[in-house]
Amino acid sequence: MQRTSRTSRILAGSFALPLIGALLAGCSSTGTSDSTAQSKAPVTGGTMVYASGDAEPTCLDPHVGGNYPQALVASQYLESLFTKNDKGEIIPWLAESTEVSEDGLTRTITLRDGIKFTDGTKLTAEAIKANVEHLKDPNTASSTGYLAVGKVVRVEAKDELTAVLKLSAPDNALLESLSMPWTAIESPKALERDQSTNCASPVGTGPFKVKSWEHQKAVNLVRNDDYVLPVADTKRTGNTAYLDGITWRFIPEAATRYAALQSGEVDVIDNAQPDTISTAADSGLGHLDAPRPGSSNRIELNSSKAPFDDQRVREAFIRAVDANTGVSSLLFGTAQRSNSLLSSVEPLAYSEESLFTTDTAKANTLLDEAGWSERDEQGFRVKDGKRLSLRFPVSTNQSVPAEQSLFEQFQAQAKAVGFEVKIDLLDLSSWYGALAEHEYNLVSAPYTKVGPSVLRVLYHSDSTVPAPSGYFANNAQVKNEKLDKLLVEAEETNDDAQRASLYEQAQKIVLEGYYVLPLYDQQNHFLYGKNVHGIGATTAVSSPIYFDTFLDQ
Amino acid sequence: MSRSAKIFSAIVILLWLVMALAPGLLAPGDPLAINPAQAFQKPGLAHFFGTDESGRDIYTRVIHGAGDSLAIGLAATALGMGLAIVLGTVAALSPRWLDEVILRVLEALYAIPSLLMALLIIAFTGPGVGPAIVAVGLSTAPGYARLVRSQIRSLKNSEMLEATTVLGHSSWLKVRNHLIPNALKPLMALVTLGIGQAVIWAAALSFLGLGTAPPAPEWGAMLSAGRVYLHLAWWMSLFPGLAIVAVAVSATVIGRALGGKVKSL
Amino acid sequence: MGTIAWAGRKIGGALVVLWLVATAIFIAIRLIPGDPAEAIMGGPGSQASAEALAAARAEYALDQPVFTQYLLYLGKLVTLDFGTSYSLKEPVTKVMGEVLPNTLWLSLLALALAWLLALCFAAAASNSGRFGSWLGSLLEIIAAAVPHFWLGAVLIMLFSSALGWFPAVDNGSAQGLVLPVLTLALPLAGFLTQLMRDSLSEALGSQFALAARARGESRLTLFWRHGLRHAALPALNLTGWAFSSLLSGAVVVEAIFARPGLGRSLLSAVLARDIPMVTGIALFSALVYIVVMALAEGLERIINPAGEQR
Amino acid sequence: MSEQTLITLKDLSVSFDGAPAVKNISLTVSAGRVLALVGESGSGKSVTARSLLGLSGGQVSASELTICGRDARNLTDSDWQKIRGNTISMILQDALMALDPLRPVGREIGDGLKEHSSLSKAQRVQRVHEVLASVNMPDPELRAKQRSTELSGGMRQRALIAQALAGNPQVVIADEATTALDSQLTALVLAQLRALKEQGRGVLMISHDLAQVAHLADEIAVMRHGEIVESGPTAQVLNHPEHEYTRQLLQAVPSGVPRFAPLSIISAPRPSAPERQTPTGPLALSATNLSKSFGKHVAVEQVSFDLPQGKTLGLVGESGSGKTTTARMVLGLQKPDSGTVNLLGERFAPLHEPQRKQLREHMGAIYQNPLGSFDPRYSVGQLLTDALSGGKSKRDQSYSQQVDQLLEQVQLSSKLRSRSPRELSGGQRQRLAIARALAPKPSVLVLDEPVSALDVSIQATVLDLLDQIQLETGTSYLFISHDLSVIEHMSDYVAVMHQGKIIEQGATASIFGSPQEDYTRKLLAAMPRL
Repeated sequence: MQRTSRTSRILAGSFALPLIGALLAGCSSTGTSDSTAQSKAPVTGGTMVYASGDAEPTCLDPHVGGNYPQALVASQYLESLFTKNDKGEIIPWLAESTEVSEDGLTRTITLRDGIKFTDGTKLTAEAIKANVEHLKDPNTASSTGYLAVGKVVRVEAKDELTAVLKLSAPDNALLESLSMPWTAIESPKALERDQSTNCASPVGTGPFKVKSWEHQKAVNLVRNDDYVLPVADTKRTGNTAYLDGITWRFIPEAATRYAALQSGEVDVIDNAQPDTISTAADSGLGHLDAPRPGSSNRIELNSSKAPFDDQRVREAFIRAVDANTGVSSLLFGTAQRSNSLLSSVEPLAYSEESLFTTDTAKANTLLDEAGWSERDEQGFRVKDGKRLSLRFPVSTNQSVPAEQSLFEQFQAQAKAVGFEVKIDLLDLSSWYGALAEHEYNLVSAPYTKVGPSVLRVLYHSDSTVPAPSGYFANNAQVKNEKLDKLLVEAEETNDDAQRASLYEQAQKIVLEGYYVLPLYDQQNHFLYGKNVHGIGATTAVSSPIYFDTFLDQ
Repeated sequence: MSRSAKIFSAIVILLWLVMALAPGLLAPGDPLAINPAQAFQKPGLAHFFGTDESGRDIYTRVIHGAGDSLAIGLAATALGMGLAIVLGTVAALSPRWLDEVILRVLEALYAIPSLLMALLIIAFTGPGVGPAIVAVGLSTAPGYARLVRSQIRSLKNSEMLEATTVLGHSSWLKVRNHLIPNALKPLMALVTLGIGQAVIWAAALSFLGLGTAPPAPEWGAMLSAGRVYLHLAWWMSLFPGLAIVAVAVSATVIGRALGGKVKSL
Repeated sequence: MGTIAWAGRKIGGALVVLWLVATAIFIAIRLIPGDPAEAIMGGPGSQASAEALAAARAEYALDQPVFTQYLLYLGKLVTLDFGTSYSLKEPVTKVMGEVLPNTLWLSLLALALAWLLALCFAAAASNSGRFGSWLGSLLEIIAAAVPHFWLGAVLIMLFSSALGWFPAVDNGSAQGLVLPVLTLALPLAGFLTQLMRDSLSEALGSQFALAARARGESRLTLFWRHGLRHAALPALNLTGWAFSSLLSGAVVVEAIFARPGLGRSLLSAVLARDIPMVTGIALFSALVYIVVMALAEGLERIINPAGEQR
Repeated sequence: MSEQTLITLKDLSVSFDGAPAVKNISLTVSAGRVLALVGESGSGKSVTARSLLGLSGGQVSASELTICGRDARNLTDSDWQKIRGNTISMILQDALMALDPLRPVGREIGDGLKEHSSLSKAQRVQRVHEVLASVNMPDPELRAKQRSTELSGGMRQRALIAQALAGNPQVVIADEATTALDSQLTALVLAQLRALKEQGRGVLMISHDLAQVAHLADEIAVMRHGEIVESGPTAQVLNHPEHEYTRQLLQAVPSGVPRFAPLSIISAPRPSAPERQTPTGPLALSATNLSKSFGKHVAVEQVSFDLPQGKTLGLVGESGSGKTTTARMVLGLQKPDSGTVNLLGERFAPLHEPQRKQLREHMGAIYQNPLGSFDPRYSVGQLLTDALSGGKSKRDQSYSQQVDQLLEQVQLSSKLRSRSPRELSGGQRQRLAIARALAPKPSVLVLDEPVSALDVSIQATVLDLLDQIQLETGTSYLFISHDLSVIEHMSDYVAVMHQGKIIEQGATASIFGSPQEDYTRKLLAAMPRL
């Protein structure tokens, strides 16, 4: 695990231009490698069919709302100011260079020259201003992007290619924030259109552009023939993508999606089921494993209400369940057990295995100590006539079946020490509703953000204050002044070593308080057919880019 | 009802009753007991129907699921039938304008596809067994109600009832002795047919993730869990599916033996 | 009853039913917990500001008294304006127009196939021996008892993954329709066969069938000339129900086979609390049901103008 | 008239799943002659007829079956199809059932032609019109386009005959073609059959009623239990019956048989007829100016009649003449538009049901189809207990003795108590209906076509029973029927209904002896007699 990377001042000249494939593939870690990609000469042409298991986005502009399915598709036609290299370092992309003032309140970004949006508009500082304003406009209803640029007060266009961002407080996570598709840069001219038009056909600078969107059927992407690769690739003959286009489909049934891949009807699928991944190689299918950055996949324990307002009860629950066996059997070895708040791709992730080992004896002792010493006829613990009962709303949109099965196993294991766990499978709206009403003791909510600053979003006490819609990100309801201070300081410091240390202290507080049961990285598995080559490049949030991809003709 | 149909019905009803009331007789295990290390075992002597993703024994779960699935089917049919008897009887015995109003209401209920109705109900109650029962019950009610109405209307004007009028029997005795029992008789056949359909509908809702909460061994929910592993563990979806089909088939056979016609569903 | 009077009554009745459905949906939707304004702004997970929510309320007239909303709602429906989808931000009629042909095709093909299968099965059953007819009735009962969601999965496993004969998902080709249509049609065919066989055996055992045979008609012509009409009547009677059950089935089938359509729109609209979309689809389904019922009744009037016997 | 033999049948036996239905029957059908096959239901007449078309559906064996010179014993189904409709055709009993209600009658008639001839469509239509014209169908071109349900009873019967004649067959089988028809329709069908005979066709006529075949048949074969018990020329069979059963059948025909003379031999000895005098006291039943309309249709108009105590008033008329509506008004089941009904001198209708509750027990009813008036869930004993207890109980054992008495009164075995009425024969069912109606000891019985659905031989026993009950109890009968011979035998007074009105009424002898109205005379002329 790396903990030493630097992210602050980067200049375009400060690193050699790596091959684009290698550069971007950096985020993609293990998994099956694409062995044929090197041996085959790229061929231009063909339309790739992509099948997503996610719900169809209601808007193709990731500024609006801002979830991972939007990022997956938008990565093909939108680009960000920054991205990550294979070492996990933030590097400029649409930006050429950037610097920050001494007080950390002024961020200057210089843009590359000669880059055009697909509607012909030139990429200028005004565009950056328009994009930040679009994100901050309440009518856009941006969620993820809005938080990411939360400290940017305004943007000034110093000259055509120089944008100056004025911040309310120092923010050393800003470049990470600006590397995400949710803050990707769109054509200012296109942003002036009304929202529904922009949702249907956002205009960016990416290797593809949106040709049409047939609701429920497909988003049709075609090659951007005027694409300018911001970072040159010596290995490539052309500057444009090999594929003529991508048909981006939505096939929510996992079995159907896999069957379609097997029969060659589609070329790439996402949200691949662990069991199919484990046998993919035997079927000649390629596999891309790209764990998402930001937080790990974890269960949060609501510490604001009984029984989890008692740390002993929280620890008892965590000790009662056995995540290791479940993770290995349900995920078929496609993911490793995590003992960290952060994704394994985050260099600053802090991990502590001993906190999460299963120990039912200890769990029983802790519960007895906490006063839950009696049991009712069904074997559940009781205190003051109240059953030790936990509500666990599970979002069917966000938790894949294997995860739901894992939760069922926890339910059974927790029962053995006297917890009653009530799992409610809910659609997204009801799930958010249950959270907003605080009708939960346990919850698993994914959150993707580049960099450790995600910790502030998830565990700062400010995040317990609900937005007008009732949404709050701090589901564990951690309210710790010391932690708040650490998280703010970590985000404002200029010193990387100090930053790392502050984040480690912060993570320790959360982990040792048993607010969270980490499970594994946020899974992001793709399977692709034999005929597909050149898959591996990803954005900073691990969403694949099919710029280098080509098909057998 | 032929002799063989009688025997068949008796055996099937007995079997379902045992499964529903004393599942432990056929499957002594705990349907909720997990064993992650024994996940995805093929059907065999140790596990007749194999195991699921958490190592639970599918045979045990299918047997223990009978109670829930049948209870849902029964409750939904009872609800639909209760509503239908009230609406149908009122419509049949009312003056023409009220009959027309009730008919329109029934038609409106009929005009909304059942699953849409279920989704609407679930949208404001949230998923669960109760809403699923209400949804299935409500969407089957109009069909039953029409039958009750036409049944009572034809009985009301039948020679049978006229004959008792001529014999001087009071209105109340006519209703009690002849109208109600004779109107209910074909409904009984229909109820058995309906239970089979209600089990399927409830399973469909569970399949869409809107019915019974996991890990209860409800067949629809088991099927829903199994379809993810269709390529790895076919047995996870095969056996619950067969159980649903078996209930619906035996309900149909018994219903038909009792003289029920699909027509009226 | 004259045809014009009949049509007038039908249309009047249809309008009443549509109004009832619209009202029921309006009430149902007011009962759904949660703020519709949030749904408009992208669901409770969004970061919509208080002002944005207020603006959304004003835009969709959610700040008006309930009765005013109801009148506005009915007024819009009269002009066939179902409003703008909360989640897709497009007119509901436009979205429905895009996906509608898919569902209609799917349902119509399934209906046609179910009819065809039912006719064939009923014909075969009427001409087979005791064992054959026993087997036939078992098959039809099983077919009617198979849930769509299970059948779809089994068909994909069999014909797509294992045999590779037909695509599992919609790829725009006619082959892509085979499995979903089959999934929808088989259970319905089971139902229709049961229905048709009952009335077919009644018709073929009747006096007029004996008379026809005595005139020298063969079993086959007897079936075509007489049996078919009598078998078709109860099944026609049920066509409205069949179509509406196909729409229900489409929700599941479209999800399994990844086909765009009303069913899938409906499921996602309900999940997203997209009220205009739900209303639009519900009313449209009701309209389709009513139209199909009227068509079936019209056809019945052609086959059986006297309306006797049934 | 040639005497060419068209069908020769020798030693025909038909069995169903091993159970014999027809045993060793031999008969001959000749051109220009009518052979009548007479017997009660279940005697095997229809099975025999259908065997001649290869449609019996059972296992057939015969030492000879020659149809127009062709050995038909081992024909294939397609061979049979060439014979059916072409050489030999059949007229079935009920025109409403025997014509497909969903198809225009013209098509039904033309179907046979389609099978057998190479006629063009236009020629077939032409032929259909010709056939319809030949059976005196008015406006054949219009009628050909209508469905049987749109035709009147007479037109329907004509269409039915026409469909059998389209292929110009040499042999026509009429299977109970006149049963349950009113006298005018019966006459119409008989006339048509006579025309066929005169055209030189062979006719095989099947009936349970000797009176109906008497004037048409050249020969008669009497069937019982699957065997022919007697056969010969009509005159010989009618005048010198040799077999006991033939005599029984002859006796069962009520026409011309005096009042209270037994029709059946098996009837129990009855008390000697008491002096039947003009009764005193109030009229049993009296209807005054009853009228009833349904929409524009006037069903009953200004109907008045009186029924003295202990007597029978016969109400006779064709179907649709308003008899049943009148009966329903009398029974208080239908409220008259105007007019009144008095029972035993007291107002009975129009009244609200509770107001006439006290009078109800004095009025009973018997229907044509008794099964429809029984609750299908009740056994014989329960039905009677229910009636005796006024609907309060169907199981009360204290009525047991009375139940037995009622059963004895209608000559039913008390062993039948636990049976379902569905398991009874037609005659037994009607006896049960009578027993039930007698339970409250009514003064008046309204009998609406009580024997129309019964074979003549069964009819005879039921009529005898009714006679006997009247003699024993003095119950008055309002006897409704379309059958003049039954009315003549049963009634003291007769009222003739036509188009909703009573056109003529009076003592039976005077109405039947010297009818005043043309319509009555027409009815009497059409009445089949031996």
